[in-house]
Amino acid sequence: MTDQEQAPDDLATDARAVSITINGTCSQHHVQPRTHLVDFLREGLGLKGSHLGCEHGVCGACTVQLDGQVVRGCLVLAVQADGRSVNTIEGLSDSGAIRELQQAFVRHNALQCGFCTSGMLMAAHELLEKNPDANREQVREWISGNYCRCTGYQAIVDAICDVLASRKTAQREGAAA
Amino acid sequence: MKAPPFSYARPRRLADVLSLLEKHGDEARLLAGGQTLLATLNMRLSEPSLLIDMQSVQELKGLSVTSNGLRIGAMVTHSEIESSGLVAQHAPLLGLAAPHIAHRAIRNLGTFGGSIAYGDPAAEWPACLLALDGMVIARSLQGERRIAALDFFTGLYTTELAANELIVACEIPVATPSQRFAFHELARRHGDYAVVGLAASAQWNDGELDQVRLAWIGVGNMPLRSSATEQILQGQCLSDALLAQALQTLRSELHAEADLTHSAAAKQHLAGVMLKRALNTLGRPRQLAENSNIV
Amino acid sequence: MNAPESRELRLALAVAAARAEAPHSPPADPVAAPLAAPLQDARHIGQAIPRPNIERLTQGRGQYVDDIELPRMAHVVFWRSPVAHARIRHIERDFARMMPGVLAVYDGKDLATICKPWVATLTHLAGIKSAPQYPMAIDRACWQGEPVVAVVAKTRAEAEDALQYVQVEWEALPAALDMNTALDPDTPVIHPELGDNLCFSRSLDTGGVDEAFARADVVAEATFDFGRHTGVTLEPRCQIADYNPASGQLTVYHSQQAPHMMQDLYARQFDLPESSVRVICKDVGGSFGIKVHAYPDDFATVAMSILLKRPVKFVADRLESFVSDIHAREHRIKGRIAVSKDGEILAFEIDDVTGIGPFSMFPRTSGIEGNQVVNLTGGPYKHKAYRATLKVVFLNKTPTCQYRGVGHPIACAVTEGLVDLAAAKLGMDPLELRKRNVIPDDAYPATGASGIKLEVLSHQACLRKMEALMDYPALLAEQQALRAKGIYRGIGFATLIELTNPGAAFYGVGGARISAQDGATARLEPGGGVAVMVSVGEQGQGSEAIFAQIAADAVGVPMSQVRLVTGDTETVPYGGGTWASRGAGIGGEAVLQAGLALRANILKVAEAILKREVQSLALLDGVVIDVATDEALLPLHELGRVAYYRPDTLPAGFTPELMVTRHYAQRDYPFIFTNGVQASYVEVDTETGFVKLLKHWAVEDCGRVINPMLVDEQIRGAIVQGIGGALFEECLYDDAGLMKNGSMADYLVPMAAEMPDIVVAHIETPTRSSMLGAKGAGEAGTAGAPGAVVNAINDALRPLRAEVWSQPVTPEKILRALGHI
Amino acid sequence: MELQGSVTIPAAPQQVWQALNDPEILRLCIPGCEEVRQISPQEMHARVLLKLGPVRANFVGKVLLTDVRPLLGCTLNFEGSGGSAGFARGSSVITLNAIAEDTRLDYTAQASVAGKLGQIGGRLMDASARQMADRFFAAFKAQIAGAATGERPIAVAESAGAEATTAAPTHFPVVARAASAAQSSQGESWLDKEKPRLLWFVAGVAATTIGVWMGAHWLR
Repeated sequence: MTDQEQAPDDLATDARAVSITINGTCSQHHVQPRTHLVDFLREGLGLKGSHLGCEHGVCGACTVQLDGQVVRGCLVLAVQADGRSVNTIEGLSDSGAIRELQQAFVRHNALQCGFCTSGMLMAAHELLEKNPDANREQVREWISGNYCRCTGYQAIVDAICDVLASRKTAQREGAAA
Repeated sequence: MKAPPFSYARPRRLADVLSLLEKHGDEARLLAGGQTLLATLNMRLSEPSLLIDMQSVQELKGLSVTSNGLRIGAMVTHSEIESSGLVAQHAPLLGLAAPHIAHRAIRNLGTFGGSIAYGDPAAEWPACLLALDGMVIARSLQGERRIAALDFFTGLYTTELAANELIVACEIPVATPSQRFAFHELARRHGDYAVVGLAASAQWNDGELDQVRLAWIGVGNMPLRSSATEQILQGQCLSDALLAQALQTLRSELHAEADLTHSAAAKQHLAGVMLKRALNTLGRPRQLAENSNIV
Repeated sequence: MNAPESRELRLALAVAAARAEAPHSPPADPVAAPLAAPLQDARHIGQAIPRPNIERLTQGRGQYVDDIELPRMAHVVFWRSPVAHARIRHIERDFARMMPGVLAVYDGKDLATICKPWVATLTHLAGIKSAPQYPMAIDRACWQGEPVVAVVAKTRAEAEDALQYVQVEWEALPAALDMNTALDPDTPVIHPELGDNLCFSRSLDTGGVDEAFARADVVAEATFDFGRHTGVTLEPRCQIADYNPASGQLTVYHSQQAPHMMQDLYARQFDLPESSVRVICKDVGGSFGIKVHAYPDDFATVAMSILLKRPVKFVADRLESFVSDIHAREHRIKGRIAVSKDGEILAFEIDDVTGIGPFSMFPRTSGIEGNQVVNLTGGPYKHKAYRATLKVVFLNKTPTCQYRGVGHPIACAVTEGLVDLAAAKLGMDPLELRKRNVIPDDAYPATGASGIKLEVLSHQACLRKMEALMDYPALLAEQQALRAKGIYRGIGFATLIELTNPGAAFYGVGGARISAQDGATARLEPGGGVAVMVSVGEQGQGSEAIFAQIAADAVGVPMSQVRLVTGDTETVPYGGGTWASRGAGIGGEAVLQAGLALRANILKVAEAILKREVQSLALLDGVVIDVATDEALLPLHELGRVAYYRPDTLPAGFTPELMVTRHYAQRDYPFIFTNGVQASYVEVDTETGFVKLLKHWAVEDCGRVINPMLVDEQIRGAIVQGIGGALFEECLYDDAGLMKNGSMADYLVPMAAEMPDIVVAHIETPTRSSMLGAKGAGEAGTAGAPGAVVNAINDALRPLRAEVWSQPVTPEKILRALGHI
Repeated sequence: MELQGSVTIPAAPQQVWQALNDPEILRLCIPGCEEVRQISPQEMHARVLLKLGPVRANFVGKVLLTDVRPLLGCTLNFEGSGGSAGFARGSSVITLNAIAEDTRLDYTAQASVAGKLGQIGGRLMDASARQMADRFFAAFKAQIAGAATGERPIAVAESAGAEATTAAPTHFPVVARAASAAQSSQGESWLDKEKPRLLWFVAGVAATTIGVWMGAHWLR
């Protein structure tokens, strides 16, 4: 991490060095303190998979992982991520971490315009990890911080429940074997 | 919607945070979880010169049990509280309330201390702190002071906290076996701010209610208790007559403010419903009360 | 229309018809009727096939407008009127111009030098009027949110920094804000030159209405209120205008539903040759009608690109979306129904007032929604007497225009609310009353009381299916049992009709240059693949997927061999685009015809190569086969190789034509109506006024179902938007005409937790106006859901003698109806 | 936003009336008020730093008095602007009644809030306006009590901030807002028809109402 401990005496607002691990690769960047994480990802790094739907923390389209947990990318500054790790939809796609979910989303037609999908997948991914026993109602509650204006949410819920169920089956079979 | 320019510092030591706060005064803003502040900045409703990020200050983190009770560091996130075994054991009311706070991505960053410091009348934690008779521990370069929750909230987004002061932690007396809790909240959509909510705790002594604390969410312009109603219930066993009396008292002591879609009258009415439901949890034998804390 | 030409297609369509009454919900269900064995892998139409092109969207690798960066691209932000009506006295731009990164600061007069004003009227809406509108306000701003000043800078943040230093001196003017008093003499007239605030009015009277009400045994009436909505596309409105002064070429990357319409408008307003304007729509992050209009800031952005000679990007931020995206649906309707004691509906009568913005919206006008309410009210039923009056009035609020459903949710909720009120008065089961009064399935073609032409509908079949699907008797029994325990549940129905597949009757006849026809080009690639260029684009509903299904069947190739190209005026045939539930029905038919023509041409080439009679050949799964033996004769990649690289081997005088274009316009009817019925099951907490949605059902007849999985979730999405209006969504204004809830936090759109599971089933009555037989499906969900939900709430409240006919139905309104407050 | 209330002030109507007409007393009583400035006999401005939760915004308020009935009451028309944050306007009717030794002051106020704050502040508009009024009157009572014991507030410093509207761009944040706040309502607007008289508590109510915060459950 780059040293952000002291505010410069002149309260400089210009870009400063940060060191962030993005999708597994740590590198140095220069970023203005005021730039939020998703603007940095989109404009600074060309990672356009995280979307901006409201920029006031409500819609969930900008959801990314910070230190392994989902956060609203528009409510985190890039400088806050200095010394920490960020995963985006591009990273989780390439690593295969969310492949099952992605396939289930396609299979169930759980996306239409796709603008919410990155955030929705990030949220669903954390659900699989934190509450593998989630029932349908809990799935609905969990994703209720992510707006989808196209689907009736049902296909999304179906897709997530499908992955939850297949993981449980796999687990049972693994245990049995 | 891009934030105005500002500077940024991330001290490691609490003393440095306080020095910066002292030095820059109103031009500086403390950044805890940032889930309120950053939205405000994006909308340019605030243009500070400096953000002081407290994420690296260890003294502000962590949950622990001390002789004063459950200590919740100011930077403890909503998610940490939600999943904490200590909280479940010693302050179960917080566990009931946590799922009502916004959504997971917000809970992962939003902090207990931040929520208390704003004192939003529709937020869950300030009311819980009131219902649990908690204590706010505030620090400035001049030293530390302890402020009872009851004295802490003074108005709409105003608290006892001085400009050069920050919240270090909150302390909550640990739950006793005879203590009961109820949390009821009405929101139009899951995770939305409350239309009306009630965080309540009481001692149950073979049917008699003791130390009843009723803390209201989304009713007035700050988190507040209804002490006259609490008094009515003190030492009583729940009955229809008592409930009627409590509701009447509540009506006269609680003055609701309208919001966008609910009139003051509607909120007043809904507060009565919440009270009724909470008392069903607090005042009835356990097995009858069990499933009643879900609205 | 002609009968299907090919053996394969005939089979496919026959199979689809055989499945007609089978529900395909949940979508994972196997198709009920078996397919003919040898063709099983080849048939796509009617199958629940995942969209082939969406994996990239699950990986964050789509391309929305805001993802595009062009060299020297600048960013524009707008200073918008903070009040409902203001005289602009002075604009001080100098300070803003001095800010870092700023390229220009423009006002309305600057842009008016190169962009002509417009007046949005249609000649078939008799008497509709509006005032000239400019890209940005000149001298006077007429609604909170109207653009007044534009700041262009190198980055968005710099533009916003500079915006703080734009100083506008303005004086608030009295405003017209209440639709109920907009025509009163003491209400200010927004455009004095128009004489009054009346944009459009209409009255319709079949005659016999007074007599019908006089002889009715039961008359029920109510006043229905509908809140103002907006669409809240998750991706905000956005565009990049890129004017190249050297070539005179304007390229606009636009999140839009009708690229050719925008091409025409840009050409005309800026006096550019049509051929110099290219509109490109890549991924569109939701549209719902919000992105089918030509907004002032669209023209402003183009104007600034022309003036600055560089690309300019505009992306609305969410706060400005709420006051600058079109609004819709602000209506108050007094309605009544006349019914005989044996349950015959004799007449409907409505009086509708609706408040629009200060201008009729360009180019579709703000008169259509009210017009549709008049056309559609009472639509499912066979009564003959109907009277309606409509007043569309100007207000100093955000302009309104066509948003998903366009009048249908209003007409349906009024009609179905009145039917339920009548049923209650009669003591008749509401489903039974509907069964007795819908136009019978054997009575088509028919003409509705309002004069609408109905080709073929299936109300009776839909009602029958609904009754079974929801197990109505069991639900009634449960409802009764729970009432005894103080639990108030309600069941609500809404039968509906929806106009889809419009012909030129919608806009063209009124003089709007909005294409009613669409085109498709199908091209065989040398490698055996098929490229299909279609004028109907993709907004997420799955157009490209169903076009690929249709093309695969029409040509006779695997779907994996079909590639779709849409959303670029330079490369696709001319056409209308995506609106009015026309994509599948009109675009799909064009694709079908183009595919069949390409198949015929392919077989001609095969005939030449194989030296066999064309009648003995068929194309199946990408291979030319012998019809008699099914023997594989020639794979398409080989045919392509010969046709493109070795034409020397083909007979003299024969030229392969492996790219064909076909167009389709629906000309048999003004619209092809669809129908359906929805049912809602709710529980009302009578202490709190909160409503829990327990379940929702939809039986829908959109003709040929091309992909049940896609159509089912599209219907669910539409239902959820309809529920939004019924329970949550409303643009709230204060007395000064300022929006009070213009943020995502306070404008409540439906979220997953509150939405019910929705069961969708179909009746398939293909339209005979096309070979494909598909009708529209995108809006019916929104049309029926509010009526069903509100009826269910009122059914729950009926034992308590309370009723609520004002949408959104909030806890406050229910508590008042119950007398708690 | 609509607000009404009643407050009993331990002083005679004449004293209350005078205090209400004393800009310096008003400056001291309006929460967050930093400056009161007489621009011309026709125009009085006040600058208020609004601090509410996370919001910090500079507001400039302007108040004009109409329907003046000395010692009895008046109508106030007010506007306040916080630049890009928001803008508010409204009116208020004040009535004074002698009750034994005291004065009962009844007020009603109506205001609408434009701009971002209005768009997002709806949830707590009423609550914040009420709080603002309460604080004003608490301070006002204290001032009157102080005046009774002879502690006069200091006179307004005319010079402070007078250069603001023509300041160089480097000073902008405050300046631009002050200037744009002065914006509307010269010429034939309703304000002109009446003679402006004083700045008044409603400037405070306005500025805050304006400033009122904010739908923010998202804001945790």
